[in-house]
Amino acid sequence: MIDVLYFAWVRERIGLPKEKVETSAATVADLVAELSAREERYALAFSDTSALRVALDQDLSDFDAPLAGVREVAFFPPMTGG
Amino acid sequence: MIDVLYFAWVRERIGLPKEKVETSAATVADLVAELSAREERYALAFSDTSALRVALDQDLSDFDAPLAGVREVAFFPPMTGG
Amino acid sequence: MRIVVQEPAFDIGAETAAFASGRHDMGAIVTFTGVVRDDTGTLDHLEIEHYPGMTERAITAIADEARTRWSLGDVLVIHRHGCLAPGAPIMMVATCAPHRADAFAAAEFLMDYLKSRAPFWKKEVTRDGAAWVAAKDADEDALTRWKG
Amino acid sequence: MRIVVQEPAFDIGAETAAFASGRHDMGAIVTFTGVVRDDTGTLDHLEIEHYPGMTERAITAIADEARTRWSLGDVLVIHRHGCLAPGAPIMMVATCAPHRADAFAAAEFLMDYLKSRAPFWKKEVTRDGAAWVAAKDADEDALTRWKG
Repeated sequence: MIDVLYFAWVRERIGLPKEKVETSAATVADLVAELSAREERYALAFSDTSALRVALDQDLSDFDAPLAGVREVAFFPPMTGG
Repeated sequence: MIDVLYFAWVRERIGLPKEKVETSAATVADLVAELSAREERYALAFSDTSALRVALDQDLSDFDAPLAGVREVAFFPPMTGG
Repeated sequence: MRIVVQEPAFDIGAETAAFASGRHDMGAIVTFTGVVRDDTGTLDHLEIEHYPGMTERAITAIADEARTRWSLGDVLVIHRHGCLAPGAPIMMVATCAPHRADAFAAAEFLMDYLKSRAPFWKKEVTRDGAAWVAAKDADEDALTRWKG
Repeated sequence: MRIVVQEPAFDIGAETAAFASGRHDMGAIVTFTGVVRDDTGTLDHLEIEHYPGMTERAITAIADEARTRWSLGDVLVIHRHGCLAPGAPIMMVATCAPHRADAFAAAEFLMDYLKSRAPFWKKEVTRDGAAWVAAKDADEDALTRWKG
């Protein structure tokens, strides 16, 4: 079980800020494929991962990173702070 | 008659902040030569003009600049503001 | 070092005065304040979303990096989230250093990284609707000057 | 634009707050404050001499040049003269602009030119005696980045 978090328009498209996901995905990309296969709203949110960023346990990471040992995955658009 | 002003260590070496000078010097360098010929304290203050700056009517200028029409000449070391 | 992520407004003057006070060995203090800008006069407010936990962690990492790169006396970062009206301060950064070049470089570094590496997202709410602010290529490009 | 040359202390916090207030079209506010630094613990005070008349004229020219180079909303320069104790603010510069790169560049430009082109001279008075601060080659070199 991992916590999956969504922010900004990713959160809006998927329709929730956070959920627990039962998965055996090996990488972030595998998790994205699993989620996209669930429902149209996930497929829409993840349709272009080049427009997305991912953090694993609150550190920026990559879509090909392994998920072993990870407890929290977050998906969001490029940041616009400052 | 022009006003001649001295600042910082130039003022200290010459021993006064300001004086009126009757001169027919054509350039700043000519004025410096006239003043240096007066007394040792002037010669000392002007011994190395590369270590000095000059302003004519409150604008930075050069030692070879003409004095025609100038009412105020100031001599001082390189500035250390900020 | 002080890192603050909060919803309420902060007092730029009071923060600047507090940061600057008692610096006998620091000749240079630089502050940057970001303000909600309304170019067109149509902005009702800005909504800033963030990732609690990661935000503090990311800002701390950026500030630590600045302290390894330059000789700094101290670093302050304040960043707000929630609803902000036009003209409201969004965030501020302050640095102090013995020399001005270090204080300026560190403040610009902090701003460049906060823009694109701290998990905040801005949404503009105007009378015509709401839209997420898109990240600018220029902001990503700004990071390249600190590399290599 | 406000240029102030004065002997009394100024309030960094109040000046920053006043400069920052009501900027609906300026996203970025940068301030620089210079403080009397005492590295060795021997400084009694700093004496700052200036050239009344030329000082205001030179600072105004520098600020005008900054406003032609960058898109700025406003510029503030405050510079003190007279006797200043360690830790006392000597001067401050503030700039605001729609974008942060302009506000930062203009503030650094103002500082670089104020250092070497505004008629101020600093004398350090320590328990061992008094000495005029020598201009640094680095300060003159700093101007080259703004040329050509």
